[in-house]
Amino acid sequence: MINPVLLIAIPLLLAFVSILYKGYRNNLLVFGALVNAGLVLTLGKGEYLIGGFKPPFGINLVLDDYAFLGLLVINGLFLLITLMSLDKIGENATVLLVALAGLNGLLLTGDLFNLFVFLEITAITAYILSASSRQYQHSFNYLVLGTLGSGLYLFGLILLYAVFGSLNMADLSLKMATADTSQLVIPSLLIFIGLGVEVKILPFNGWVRGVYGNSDSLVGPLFSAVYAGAMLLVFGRIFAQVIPLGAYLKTLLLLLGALTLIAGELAALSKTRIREILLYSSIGQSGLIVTLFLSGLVFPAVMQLFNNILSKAVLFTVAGQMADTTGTDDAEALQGAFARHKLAGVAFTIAGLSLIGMPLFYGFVSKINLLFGVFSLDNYWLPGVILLGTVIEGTYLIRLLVKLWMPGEEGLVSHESHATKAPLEIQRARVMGIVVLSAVLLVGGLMPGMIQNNLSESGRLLDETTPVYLFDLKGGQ
Amino acid sequence: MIQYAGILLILIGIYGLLTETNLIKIIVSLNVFELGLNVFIISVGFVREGVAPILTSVNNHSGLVFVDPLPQALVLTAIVIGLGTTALGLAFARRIYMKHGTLNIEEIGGGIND
Amino acid sequence: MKKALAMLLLVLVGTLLFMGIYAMEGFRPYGEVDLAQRVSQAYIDKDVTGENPEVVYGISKDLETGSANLVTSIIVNYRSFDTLGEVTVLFLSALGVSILFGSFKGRLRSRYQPNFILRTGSKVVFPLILIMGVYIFIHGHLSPGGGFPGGSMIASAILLMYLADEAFRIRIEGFKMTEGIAGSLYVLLGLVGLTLAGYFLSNFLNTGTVGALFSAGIIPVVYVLVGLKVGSELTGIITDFLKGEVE
Amino acid sequence: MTFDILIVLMFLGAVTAYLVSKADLKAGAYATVLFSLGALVLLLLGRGEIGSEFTILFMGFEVTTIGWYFSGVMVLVYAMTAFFNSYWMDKMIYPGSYNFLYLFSLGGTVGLFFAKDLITLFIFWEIVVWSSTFIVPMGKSRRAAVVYYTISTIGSMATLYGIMLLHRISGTLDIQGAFAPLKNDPVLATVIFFIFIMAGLTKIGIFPFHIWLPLAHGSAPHTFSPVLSGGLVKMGAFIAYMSVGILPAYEAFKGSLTVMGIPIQIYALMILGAVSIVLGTLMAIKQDDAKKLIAYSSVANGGYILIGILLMDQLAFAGSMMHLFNHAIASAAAFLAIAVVAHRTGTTKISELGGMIHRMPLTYLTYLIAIISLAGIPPMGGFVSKWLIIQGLADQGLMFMALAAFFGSIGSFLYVFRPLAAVFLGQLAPRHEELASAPLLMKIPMTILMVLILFFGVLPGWILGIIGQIQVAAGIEPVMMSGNSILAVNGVLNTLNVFMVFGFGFLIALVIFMLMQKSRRVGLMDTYTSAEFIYTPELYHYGSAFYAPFERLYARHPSVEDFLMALAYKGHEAGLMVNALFFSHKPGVTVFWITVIVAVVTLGGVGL
Repeated sequence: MINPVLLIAIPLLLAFVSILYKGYRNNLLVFGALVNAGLVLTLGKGEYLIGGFKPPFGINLVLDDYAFLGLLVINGLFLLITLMSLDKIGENATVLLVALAGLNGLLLTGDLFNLFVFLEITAITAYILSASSRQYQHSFNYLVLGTLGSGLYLFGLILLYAVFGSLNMADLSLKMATADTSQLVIPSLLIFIGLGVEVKILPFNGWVRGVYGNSDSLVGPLFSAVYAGAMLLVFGRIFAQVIPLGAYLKTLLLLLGALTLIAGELAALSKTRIREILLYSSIGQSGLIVTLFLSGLVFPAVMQLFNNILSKAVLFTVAGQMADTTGTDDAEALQGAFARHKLAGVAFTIAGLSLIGMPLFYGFVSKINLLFGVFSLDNYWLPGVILLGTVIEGTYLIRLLVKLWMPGEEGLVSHESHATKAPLEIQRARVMGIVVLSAVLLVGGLMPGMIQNNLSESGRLLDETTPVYLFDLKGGQ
Repeated sequence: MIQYAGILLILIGIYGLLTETNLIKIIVSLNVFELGLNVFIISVGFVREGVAPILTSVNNHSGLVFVDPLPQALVLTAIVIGLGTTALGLAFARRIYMKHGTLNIEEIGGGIND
Repeated sequence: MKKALAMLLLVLVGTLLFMGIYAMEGFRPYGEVDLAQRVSQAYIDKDVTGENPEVVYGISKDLETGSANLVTSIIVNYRSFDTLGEVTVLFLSALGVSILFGSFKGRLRSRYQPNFILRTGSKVVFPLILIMGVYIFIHGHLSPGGGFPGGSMIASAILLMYLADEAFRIRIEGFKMTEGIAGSLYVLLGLVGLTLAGYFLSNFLNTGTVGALFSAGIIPVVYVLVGLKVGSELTGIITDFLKGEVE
Repeated sequence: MTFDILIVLMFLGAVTAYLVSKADLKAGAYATVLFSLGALVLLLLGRGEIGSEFTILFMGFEVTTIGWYFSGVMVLVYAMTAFFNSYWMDKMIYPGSYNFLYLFSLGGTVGLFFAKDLITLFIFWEIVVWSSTFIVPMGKSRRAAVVYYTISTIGSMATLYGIMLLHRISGTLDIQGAFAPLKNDPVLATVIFFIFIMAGLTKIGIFPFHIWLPLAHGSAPHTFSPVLSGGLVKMGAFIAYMSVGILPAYEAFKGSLTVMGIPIQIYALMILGAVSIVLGTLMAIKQDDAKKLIAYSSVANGGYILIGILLMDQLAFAGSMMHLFNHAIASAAAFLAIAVVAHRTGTTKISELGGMIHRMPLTYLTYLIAIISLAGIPPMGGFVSKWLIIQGLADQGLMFMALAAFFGSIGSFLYVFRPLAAVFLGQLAPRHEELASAPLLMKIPMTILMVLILFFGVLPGWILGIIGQIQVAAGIEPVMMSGNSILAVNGVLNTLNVFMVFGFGFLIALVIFMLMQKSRRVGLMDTYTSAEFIYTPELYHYGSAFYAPFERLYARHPSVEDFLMALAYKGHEAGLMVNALFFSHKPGVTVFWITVIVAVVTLGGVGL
């Protein structure tokens, strides 16, 4: 039994060590990511105490199936993205190590205030990483909104503490389950906004355009896949498993999620720059996943989340690489870019099709799953909204794919001679990385049974629609 | 009453965020917001007639009425985190000033490539 | 116009928030809080299991935490993980600032020359502030204060020197070294706890008698590390901010 | 056993063809021929296994007569078109991928028709959609692919909603079982009927979803247009059949309002079908591009097929099923003939061509026969099926539908004649003097299709026999045959006699043609002028503005295309508005929205 606290402690230790040995920063980073990815596979499920004090009093780490799945994917993706874009890391190796610790902390912690601390750690690493584009006004915007958001989260948290006298998630969820939900409206709303800034819910996501839109091939996939994934998992933890929502708030927040989905997809439809298209698509997907979590459909939401972040990792890597090497990511200027980069193009296409939810790819499995879920709640407007979102998403992604594959003017047969002359380079490491990711999407789509079986243990736990997650309040010492 | 002051400070901070266009003033507004929050957090732990949560030779046993020590611990963390983000925010502001020659956010381009 | 609108909006939000918060039935009025309903009572009793008798200053021994300062016991024992995170946040922001200004050389020049009193006085006050800072973080488990205030004081001493002397420069490498080593030791301390007691950051040393200087197990150790780390990080931030604009 | 091999083989074949193409492009193209012919052989061999069930991975399949019939049509079109692939290998941007996607979409269509459960159906449906979406832009238009995809996906997402709703209601995804609870619930049945059939309507290209057909068919690679028009459109007919046949719509709508004895729900869709016939015909007449013209004729023919299927009776349904086959091979043959012209001349513009009969007589003949069949003129297959549909409509007393059907038939004379006269007949342009005839490999499929069109026009017995089985399986009275006569309520059609009469007429015409004086060939540029030099001889080409006087009658027609484009533009504007409202580099904007949300939510929350 490996204690999951090592997932936080080891990268943190390496981060502190790395400022002593500056020359070995990148090696330490790769080592840390490798060790973490390896450790995840050996973890034993259960509850782990920090300092040895039993839960409502001390801080605990909760490693249930939900956290385990999250850790597996987040650490795996982190390792892959780091290896793919080692040349882009520069001075940020230490920041990335801390980010790894923070992300794992987010997924593991069982304490609301501890979550706030990890939220801030992760957010600050994000501010620093976003500054690598040298567009400081966007990083500043992100910093102000992120800080305001976590401040509101803290406000909501302290109201919960004032009422229920505890900060522990399990303890709180037990106490809140029997409480009158009307008095939870303000704290839940504040916590929702606080997390909403990070998970990109409209209208709290004004920072996303500037930050994602300027991301390079390291920061782009890292934000859109790893950070977004972890933040959404945290959102799911809080809103599907800890805080019970009253009917009033739930309806409003569901509407906000649905609005995010449609508005994000529409905004993506109106854009021509690849990173902008993808960032609005990320917003739309966040809206979808948030909606699922709020409906209590944890397992479908997690599946869709994995589909989204795996695909986005591929898409943003390629888009970032395009912007890095050619100085533009306008689809028009890059038409036919895949004619000379076929393998990368195939990976990009698979990721795009999976994101739309086309069969043979993992996205289809998750889409079918979430539709089954939503229908099982006897909710008939939401699937309509989701499918409308799929139509819009498919339209702009297919338009993008067609543009990038088939150069040519309207009325003329597509020919390679029309392809962009931009000096696009995609390093071999990145190609290998995105091929691996798209292979995962393909295998997941062809053999959903395999994934389903592996996840079935979690499926049993997560499929229950009760919004409370329970574990024993074990004694410490 | 100090609790009301906390909420009032939070609102004043948000007002500053809404109306200010100067980067430094935005950070100051953010700090006012955080300050209000911290005051509110402390006020939540106040117990009438309570003593400071430190055992000394005078207040020498745990049976006394103490104010809630937990919010104080939380506030310490919140203050340090606020300090960290403030420092980083000021650093961004200085870089923006060096690049654009102004601290007024209206005068800084908002386009993705500028 | 914009300001008036913002004002109106905030008056609305403020009214609603006031009404909403004070309408929550579980939200007790100011000062009328019952700690027994909260987890805090256990911290005051220094006992999360609810078995031990009353704690008495200078007499009770070998409790689960030996700090006379209850807030410190929470910060470094019960919620020590938060503190590790907090230190990390500070570390990160120092790192971020140094990444942003790292390539800068030289020092910013102030428009005013430091006056005589400042120049002379600072030399006298500097060691005193340093000693005060160290005192505060060593006595963090007994009296108000701890690693963070102590560290800030050390950094303020350095800031004073910067203000007093235009030519003053510190060797940032030394501070970075302190920062890294202190941070690593903090994590290692946690890992030692994990190995010895089975829990990360557990208080594996003897907690001693409440109120004694050598008591409270790892608390003074952690606070010394935190004090050094915070001091060197804040110094680093000050130094980076004062760097000139020449790339 | 045959059918699971068939489906798996197509997907393996796709990979094989891709790999072979890497080594040698032509060989890859030949692989598509081999595999699609293999599929045809396997289908014919496996006819005895109708009724068997099998599973692949997690998907369940069941071989039904109608599935077998549909996939037969599809595979035939694919196999015939595959012969052309090798000539386009050097013109495609990604020839290997083309071969891959070609067989991949074939595998998708075959699997679709044998699906036992709704999810399998949907999986294969979407496979076909995305694989064909990537073939279309290899041709002349990128926009066409996007429009094609969008319209298809609007349909398939609606159908997916229907599938999920069915599962919610009946608790099963099995095609037979899922529809069962609808029989006694007319309201629910109405909802499902309209939602589920959407994929069918979009795929057939029924008004107002027809706009993708001319775009995609007209600009797809010449070797894929036959498949799109002849093959993939027929998938929609399958969905339409499921919505009326398996639902079963007539039983579920027993109590609802009827128009002319038809439940209003079904009648509404029939009106759309009729509109498609009229619209497709009128638009086809206007087209200057031969491919677009045939595409619009596909819209019209899709209307016939839809109306016939919706009627679910003895005659029109049989006619519709047969028309499906006739239209598939005829439109494939027509597109192939145009592909030959395009291969040799590089254009499909009617006004740039002319006199092709002198250079490629077999192609001309193929086109002639195909287009006669499309127009429903005896003695071709298209006549038999249209006759059956009109008989059925008349039998039910559906005057408006019958009127539309007649209008379509007469209008089709007009549009059929335009390319016939302007592309193949008339004067040969000087630059086309040296053209060679169609290559041998192209002649093979054209000849086969030509023979088939003629054969089933004269002896439709075999096909009507299969259709009779389909009708029995669907629980309706099968179409009756007696010798070579098809028995209908209002009359009897003896196709052999019709052929004899037409053959006799043809012979007389031939004799006259032989005996009379030969016409003198006039060069295209021998134009009379009053001693003026003509700078723009192409304007004097009689193919330009062929039907101008007639077109003027409806030149200012309202267009649903404009409406849809305006809708798309509104979506674009909404996206820009989202961008402007919420996304800024100024934190104040987002802070404002946060404050507003807090105000709005607490406003309602405080009182509660």
